Amino acid sequence: MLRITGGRVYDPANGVDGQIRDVCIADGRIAAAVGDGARTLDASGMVIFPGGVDVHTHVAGGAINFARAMTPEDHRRTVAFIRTQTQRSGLGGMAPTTFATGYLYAGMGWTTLNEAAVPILSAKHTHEELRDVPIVDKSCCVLMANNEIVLDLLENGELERAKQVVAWQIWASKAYGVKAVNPGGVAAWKWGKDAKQLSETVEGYRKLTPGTIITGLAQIIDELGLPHPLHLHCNNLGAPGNYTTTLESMKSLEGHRAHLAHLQYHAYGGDDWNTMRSETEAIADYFNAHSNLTADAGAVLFGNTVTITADGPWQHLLYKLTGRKWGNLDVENETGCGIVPYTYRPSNIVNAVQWASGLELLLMIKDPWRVSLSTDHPNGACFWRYPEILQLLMSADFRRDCMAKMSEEAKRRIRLPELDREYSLFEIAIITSAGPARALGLSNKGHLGIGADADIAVYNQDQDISRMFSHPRYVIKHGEIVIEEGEIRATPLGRSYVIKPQYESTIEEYLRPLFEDCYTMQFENYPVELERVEHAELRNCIPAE
Amino acid sequence: MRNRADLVIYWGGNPAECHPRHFTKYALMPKGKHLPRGRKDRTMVLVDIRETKSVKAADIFLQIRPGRDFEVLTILRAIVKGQYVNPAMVAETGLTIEQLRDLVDRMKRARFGVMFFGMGLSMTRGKHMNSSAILTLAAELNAYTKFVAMPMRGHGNVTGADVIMRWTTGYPFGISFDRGYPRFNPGEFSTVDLLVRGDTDAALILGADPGATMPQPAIDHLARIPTIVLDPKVTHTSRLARVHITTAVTGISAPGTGYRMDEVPLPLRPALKSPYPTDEEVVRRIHELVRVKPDWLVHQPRTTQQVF
Amino acid sequence: MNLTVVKNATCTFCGCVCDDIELHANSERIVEAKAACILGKSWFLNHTAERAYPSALIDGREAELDDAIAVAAEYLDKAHLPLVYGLSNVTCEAQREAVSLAERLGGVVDSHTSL
Amino acid sequence: MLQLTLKQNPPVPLEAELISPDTLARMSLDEIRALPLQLGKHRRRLDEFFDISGAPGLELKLIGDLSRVKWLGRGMSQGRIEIVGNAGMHLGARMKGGEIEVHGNTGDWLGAEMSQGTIRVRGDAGGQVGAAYRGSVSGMKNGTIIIDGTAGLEIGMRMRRGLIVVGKRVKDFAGLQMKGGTILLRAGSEIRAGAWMVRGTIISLAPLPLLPTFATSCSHNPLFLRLLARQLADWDIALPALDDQGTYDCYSGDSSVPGKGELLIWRPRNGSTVQ
Repeated sequence: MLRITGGRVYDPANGVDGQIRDVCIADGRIAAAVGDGARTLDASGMVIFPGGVDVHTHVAGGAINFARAMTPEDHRRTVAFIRTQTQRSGLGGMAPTTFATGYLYAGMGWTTLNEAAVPILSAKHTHEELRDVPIVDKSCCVLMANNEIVLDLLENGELERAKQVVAWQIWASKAYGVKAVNPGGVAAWKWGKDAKQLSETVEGYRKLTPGTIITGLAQIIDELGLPHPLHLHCNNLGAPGNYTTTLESMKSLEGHRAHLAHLQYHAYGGDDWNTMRSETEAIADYFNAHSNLTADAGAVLFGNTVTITADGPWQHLLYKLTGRKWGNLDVENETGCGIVPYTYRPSNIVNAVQWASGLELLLMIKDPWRVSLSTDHPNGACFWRYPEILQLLMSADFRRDCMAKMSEEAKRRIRLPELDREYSLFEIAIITSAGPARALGLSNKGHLGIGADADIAVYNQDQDISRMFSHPRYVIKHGEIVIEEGEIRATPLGRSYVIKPQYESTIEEYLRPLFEDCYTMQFENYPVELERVEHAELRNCIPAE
Repeated sequence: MRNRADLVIYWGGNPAECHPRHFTKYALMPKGKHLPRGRKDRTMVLVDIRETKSVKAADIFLQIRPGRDFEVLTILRAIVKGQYVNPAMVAETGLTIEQLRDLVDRMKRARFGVMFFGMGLSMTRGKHMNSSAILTLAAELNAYTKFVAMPMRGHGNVTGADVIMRWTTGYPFGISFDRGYPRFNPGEFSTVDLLVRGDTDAALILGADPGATMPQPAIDHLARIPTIVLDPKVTHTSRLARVHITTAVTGISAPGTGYRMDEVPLPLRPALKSPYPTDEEVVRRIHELVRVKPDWLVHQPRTTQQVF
Repeated sequence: MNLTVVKNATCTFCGCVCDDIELHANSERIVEAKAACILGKSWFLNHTAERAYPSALIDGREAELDDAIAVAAEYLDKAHLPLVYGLSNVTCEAQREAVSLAERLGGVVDSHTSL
Repeated sequence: MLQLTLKQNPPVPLEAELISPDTLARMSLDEIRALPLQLGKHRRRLDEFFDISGAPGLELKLIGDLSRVKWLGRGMSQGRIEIVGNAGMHLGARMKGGEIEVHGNTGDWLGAEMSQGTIRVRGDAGGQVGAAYRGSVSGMKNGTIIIDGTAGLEIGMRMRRGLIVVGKRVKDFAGLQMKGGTILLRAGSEIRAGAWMVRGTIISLAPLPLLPTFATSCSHNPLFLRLLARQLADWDIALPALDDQGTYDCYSGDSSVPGKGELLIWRPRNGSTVQ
């Protein structure tokens, strides 16, 4: 039992905006009151947030694990976590080890994360890794938009059967949601092609287009009633002029819920790299008017990172542009995953536009509930740099200081200089916690109402926003103090959220031969056993009538 | 690749004898969705230093002189980019420039090419640079078509070891924890080097029999220091060890998970009950005994700037 | 005598790790490994559930398992730089334990990959 | 001058990155005695392994067979280390200045990723001299490494600037993926010298097996060699650079990258030799 007194509480879901009040914790949850015997933390001069929730990150799975092996030089540069009696060792950096991932997230007050891209064959592997990510709670999205079985069904208009297949695959992979990456494009990349336009037929199909895949999947997910809507990484990522593709994608989603991942990468105008500019205003305008959509920013920060994505075509382009090392992972799998170490530089106009676009979206999307903080870790920047973005959002002056280093040409391509909006702490609590929790459909997360999970971050009130959010005074996970005065106090195992959508068992007989043919493994050997998922917690679907 | 690979290259490996079902189940024979005629829709190239049983399965066999893999791969990289190659020196590899140009043409024309490389490449002179050469070639071919390269792992679950070390430590093998956090330096912390230099003073060996395979100076050092072996059999290494513990056989009498060489994990379903404990259980029990001994790391800070 | 039948069994002999093997076993040995290749067959059929070897050896003499584990822990704990090596023909679960032990020991962990 | 004499050969390698002029010059003798060294996982005091004499300062003399002592002079920026005996791996790695002289042999990664300073080895060196560590973009960025004896694999791997001179024949992959700087092989090398080099110069005074991806360009005595010869004369190392002694056959490559590195192979006139 624990009582936190004297702190300013920011709990947007319950309309609490910086009022000083006690937060009580019993049995891992927020309670109305606790007895006198409870330990009391004096949080005077501090602010209290619900623990951060990351709706889109890549921290476990074949791709990030490949990136780890590709960046030994980066591991050497970072501060190392030393083993203790209770804590495993780890290395941070661009692709942190699993243990370090848990320490680093908790170390800045984040307590829940969503691994956004799990190739179906990697599901078992991903869960094995997630078991070794301590402290935080986890969920993951399984990739479906280039799944050959699903695509064949969509091609033939067999939506009902596709729904059954999707439901089976979600449960078999012990996923929480469905991710669509470059729908049809990754399938085409297996032929060295891409799918850039929504209405273009996907290479290898007669009539299937990215548009049909998006609408089909969004409809399936709504019908299954998944708590998290279709998690969409739009086609044509990162390419100049791609904002039209993004607008088309958003239009094709009318009438359905959807979450648009790393929207920044999909908001570019221009015809080529020389004329590339920000088109965030067009994106934000449409987005503001359509409440069926949520998004995460996919913001970019200047500096080193390693880019990994299931979007093979984009990765190969990046490799050609940069000439740096490149790894392309490919199994019997619908992911042509690429990995390229990359440095974003303010002197580079393209990078400057990317940097500005992420911030512009966060500032121009009016409803903070519908846009979450993300960097598409590690693609735009590493997650442990989130505090720097919060500082940029909260201070227009700081943004101007940063822009001073950029060329005039770069400034002509962006809208950021005109934007004066500054985030309040209340709004920060929305985009870092309350909003993403709501987008994920995790009703016990992202707020401090009675009965919510006691996942709490307590920060010093500090003028230096970046410092403030980098060094929480206390982080509480499920009622347990895990970080205190910058030290890791405990490393409990987190929980994993899993969905079991309904499907007819007859679908297994349909799937078996297709599955065995596609994936060269036995159907029975595929499903991830529930007991292999650390502290699995089943969440309900509410199927549409 | 089962469904798409129309050009399959095996380099320095003998799948017919070492991975008998690789041809039939995975890469060569199966009819794929986009290769309806199976084997007929694929071209298979075998590159090796001698004629093995795999040659029969190949459309094209390129026999190169021993120890010239790196040169051949480097020449291929140059030809791919239309760069200069000294024709007189090409002959020293055992191949002609025409053969190599033809190979590059086929690579570029392929819709989906795959190169599997075996220990004949990765364990011969040049070692990691040979692997690096074939991976780089594959990456560069992606400028023309879809191409991948993949090692043909020899033993059961070596891929699992690789994958697990990567996520727990950030590095794939050869990791030292002596400073309380993982450090990686092949050549320094790799087993043969450590043993040959005599730089380690105790060894726990499981799932391997170095006493049968390593160079003699390495084996001599294992015999000098306290060596502990976990194995289902009494092995060569067990005979020179201080301690041998018999364990259940992976996948036959010990359950768990194993990784396929393409990093896909599969469940192991044992058919027998072993009278012996599993490796997992023995290692855990050793760990429990070590855990209660005084910790060598008590006075360290929790995080540190790295030495290296 | 009834045979146990295990379907979709996985063979870990070579790196292919085929998972479509059907094993037929009595209480002591596997008598059939359907779908396995020649290498896989000999791998499966050559192992038995019998006590073919002593539980443990210490300095070449038969010993109790508990004693061998205790001696092993003692040697490894005392060493300045112990080595944990191999990890090929063991399960992932054993590999995870081995990495964790190496970390506890402050030693080196390495696999066949480094050869 | 501070003198450290090794008392006993450590049972496993001893990591001694703190033994460098930068650290020791600021310390009292008592502090130096207590300096932590890493013996495997165990932390030990310096005086367990070394006898100490003399006074702390920027000059340091190490005596004994230190072939198991790693990371001596790591990152040093000033002063001088003289080693009478052998030295272990990573000697002078990442050094930023100062001088190291070894009257004996050294282990691998001598002067790896160094950025300034001078290392002279009277005996043999191991592999990866002046090289990049695994994954690093560049090896030595500047400075000089002179080895009188042999050296191992991958010397100068990914080096960007600076000079490496090796007296006797080196092993494979000299100048692997080199990006700049100069390697002088006074007795040639085994195979694959200059593999995947991007830029930079490898000079060999003995015949060298070439990769097929190097093209003959010309035969001449480039002017910069005279400057290099003058510089090397300070070290009592002769470099032929005059037409009456012979000429250099020049090759460019590695075309697989494609790179613009150069390989210069000395062809003496009428059997004139260089010692």
